[in-house]
Amino acid sequence: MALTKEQIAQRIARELKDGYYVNLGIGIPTLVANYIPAGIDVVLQSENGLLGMGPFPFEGEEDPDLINAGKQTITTVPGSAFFDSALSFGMIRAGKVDLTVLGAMEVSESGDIANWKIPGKMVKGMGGAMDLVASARNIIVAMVHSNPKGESKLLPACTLPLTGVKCVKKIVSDLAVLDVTPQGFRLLERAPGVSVEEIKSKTAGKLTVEGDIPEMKF
Amino acid sequence: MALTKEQIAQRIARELKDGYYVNLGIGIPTLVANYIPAGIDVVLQSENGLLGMGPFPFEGEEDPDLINAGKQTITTVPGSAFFDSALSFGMIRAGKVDLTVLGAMEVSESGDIANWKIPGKMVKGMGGAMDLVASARNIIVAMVHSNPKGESKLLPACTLPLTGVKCVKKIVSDLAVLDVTPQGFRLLERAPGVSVEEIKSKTAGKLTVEGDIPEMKF
Amino acid sequence: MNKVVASADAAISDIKDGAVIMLGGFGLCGIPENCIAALVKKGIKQLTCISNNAGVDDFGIGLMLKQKQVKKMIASYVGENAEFERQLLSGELEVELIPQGTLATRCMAAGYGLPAIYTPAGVGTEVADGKEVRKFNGKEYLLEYAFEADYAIVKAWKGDTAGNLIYKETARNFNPMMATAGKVTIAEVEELVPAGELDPNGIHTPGIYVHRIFQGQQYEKRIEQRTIRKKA
Amino acid sequence: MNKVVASADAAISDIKDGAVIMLGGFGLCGIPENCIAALVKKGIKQLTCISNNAGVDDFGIGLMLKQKQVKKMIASYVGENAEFERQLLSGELEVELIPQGTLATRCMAAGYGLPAIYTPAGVGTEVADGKEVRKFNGKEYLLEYAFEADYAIVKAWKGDTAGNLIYKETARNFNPMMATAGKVTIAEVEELVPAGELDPNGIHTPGIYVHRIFQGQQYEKRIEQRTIRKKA
Repeated sequence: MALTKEQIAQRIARELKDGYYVNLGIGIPTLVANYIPAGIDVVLQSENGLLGMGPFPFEGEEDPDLINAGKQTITTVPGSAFFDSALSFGMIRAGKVDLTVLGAMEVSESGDIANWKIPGKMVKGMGGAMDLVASARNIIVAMVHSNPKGESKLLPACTLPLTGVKCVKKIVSDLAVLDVTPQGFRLLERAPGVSVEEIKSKTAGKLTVEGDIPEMKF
Repeated sequence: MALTKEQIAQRIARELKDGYYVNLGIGIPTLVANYIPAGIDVVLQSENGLLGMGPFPFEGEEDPDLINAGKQTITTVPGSAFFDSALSFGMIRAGKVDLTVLGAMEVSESGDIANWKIPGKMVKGMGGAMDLVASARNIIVAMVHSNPKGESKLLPACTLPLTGVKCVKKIVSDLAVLDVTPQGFRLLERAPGVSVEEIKSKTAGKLTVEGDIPEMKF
Repeated sequence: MNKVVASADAAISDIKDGAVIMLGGFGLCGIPENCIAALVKKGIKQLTCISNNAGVDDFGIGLMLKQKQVKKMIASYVGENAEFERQLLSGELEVELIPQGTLATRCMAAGYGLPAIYTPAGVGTEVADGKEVRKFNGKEYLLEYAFEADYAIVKAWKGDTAGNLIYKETARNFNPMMATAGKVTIAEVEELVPAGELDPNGIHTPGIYVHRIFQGQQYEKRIEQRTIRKKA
Repeated sequence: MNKVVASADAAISDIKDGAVIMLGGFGLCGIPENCIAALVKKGIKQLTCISNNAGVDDFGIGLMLKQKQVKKMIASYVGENAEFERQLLSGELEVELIPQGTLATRCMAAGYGLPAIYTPAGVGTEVADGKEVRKFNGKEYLLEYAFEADYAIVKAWKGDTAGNLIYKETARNFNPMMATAGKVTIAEVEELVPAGELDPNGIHTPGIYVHRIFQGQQYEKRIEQRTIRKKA
């Protein structure tokens, strides 16, 4: 069975390492914060100017001056620091953020990503996505493997306008965990009950499958 | 009679306008702070990271964490702000400092300045001088007109390694006040008892003298 | 050095049709509410607005859009605004989208007197169209120019009569860089104090960058996405 | 995220001969006294030191010069040091002089992930030799590259266990930019507190830039030019 959004987030959370500074994008990536493994100390960066993002506030404790990049009310944890948007993207650009998790509409077998614009639809803008993908040392993409029409979103080349080139390192989709290698996608894990054949059939880009592919456990 | 150092500073102080942010270099320029005219509100910038520099501290009140660019103990005035060296030179480079006063070994008739290096002598470095002269909107140089051998320091072209090119706007020497114009030096005022002839003879660069040249009063 | 003006109206009184204006804030957080209200009241038109976002239909820059005061919007993200979308699709409004970090850094560059910066954001995308690409240490960067504005309008938490500013939490966002990038910088603050009352160590924007300052009459501080968790 | 190390010795324990080290401070103000003492004790050699100044004969980087630990000094001003002058004239010491603002901005560029900057400082002087000159808006600028160091060693007033730093007065100077420019950044502080005790609004260097932190055992804070005025 395909992973739920929560499970995608849960699986990505296993990639976190103690001491990581992490930027979580809007949507599924935000959910990753709910699954940080015990004993792992990570600091969440919000690109609107905060290191040390905490959970949502309790009702009545919302602070309009304290939001995340999704404009949601949040809290801080002890040891947090506020700064301006230039320094925020400065630390991202300088590679100080260890891991960036974000969503995608398409990823290519060479690691290109498209997630900001669909021709013919109202374009809302790239926000900080282009800065993040161009600078992050390590990018994991959270996405669904196919669009509602059943067409693969893991492609030989992106069809949508790009957000960044050759930057995605790993993908956690609803069907699989894949690395992006110089030889294209490489299958690492499959969702419970999802066969290698199904993943192969739903991956349009070049896919390498070597040896036994373990099933994710939740 | 040639002006004293104090008188050079006093004359420069008359160039200050209400609301000016001013950077005063080491030496004679520092003395300008003692002669700020009544009713004129200026803010002194120290390029090591302070806006709102005050006078020297009273004995026993020296604070080792509070110094000026000459490494002298100082104080602050109400409304002061501390910042780092990058922002300090940032505001200088962005033209936010209205007036910079500094010393010079030589100035050329086109406004070049040399004040950091004498070939054959130990070179201590340019400090912030090159940044200041390259960026300041308005530079006044405080200097003596001739060297101890009697040779002019206001030259057709500098002989010493340059600090900056075409940047000096005005000179207050021990003998005269001069503007630097596209046509070279222009005499504006002479020191009490100093004749136009003497200034002419001691100015090696091109000098324009038009009309009556008033004598400075102190 | 007293930079205090009487009101938002006084602060913006000389802004004319066609001006280029920077407005601080991220979403509705840290926006200069009082100046926006004054700009709407004044009714000047053909403005170019540089701001990370364009507000919502009935708040923030959305209020200026509704009055058709904005000719061009320069931003990184412009969702959450139906009137914006209508004007854009009808061709009434021109929009330039810029990566958020590039926008922030271009404003900062102006305040630091740096004429241009090199950033990797947008390399290989349509953002790079027509721009100089240059390789440093094997990585490609785009040349992006410093951003200056006729007026930068920012909102701070506390300010003093000398123009020194302190921002609160994530309401800081774009305000400090924009404050440095205005030919004229206007700051509205929640609390205005006499020079000397703010800690000089804690100033975010030194007064040298601020030309006019006033205490805003009131702040709605609307929340865009009210997210909460349940008490256990 | 606990970044606390036990001592200056522990903080610098892995620095080896030939390392490139940035040291914060302006003159003797805001210098990392405890780390300098530890470097002198450790006796590593052939160091390249990037610091605005080179200390005086018996304090600051002067202590490292006396032990002949420094191969190359990169600074903006190196007066006030007779031993420095002796080593320079004898050819034992290599020196690169950089305009102060350029030095500060090159460190900042590293921390902001900007590979290079354009500055007008030094145009038309020997500092421009061999450098790219480029005109923007009719004014000439030099291309100067970002400055990174193997280790950046900075001194702050207060710090917390997460590595957040606050500097005091003009002891801030080069410390914040250098803190962002180290592959490994070591901070010594006068007062180390648990994470959560510093005001998150008032942090000068966010902890993400700091790898190791400790409270210095003592601070001499020598004054270079004691200037005073008489009480009336």
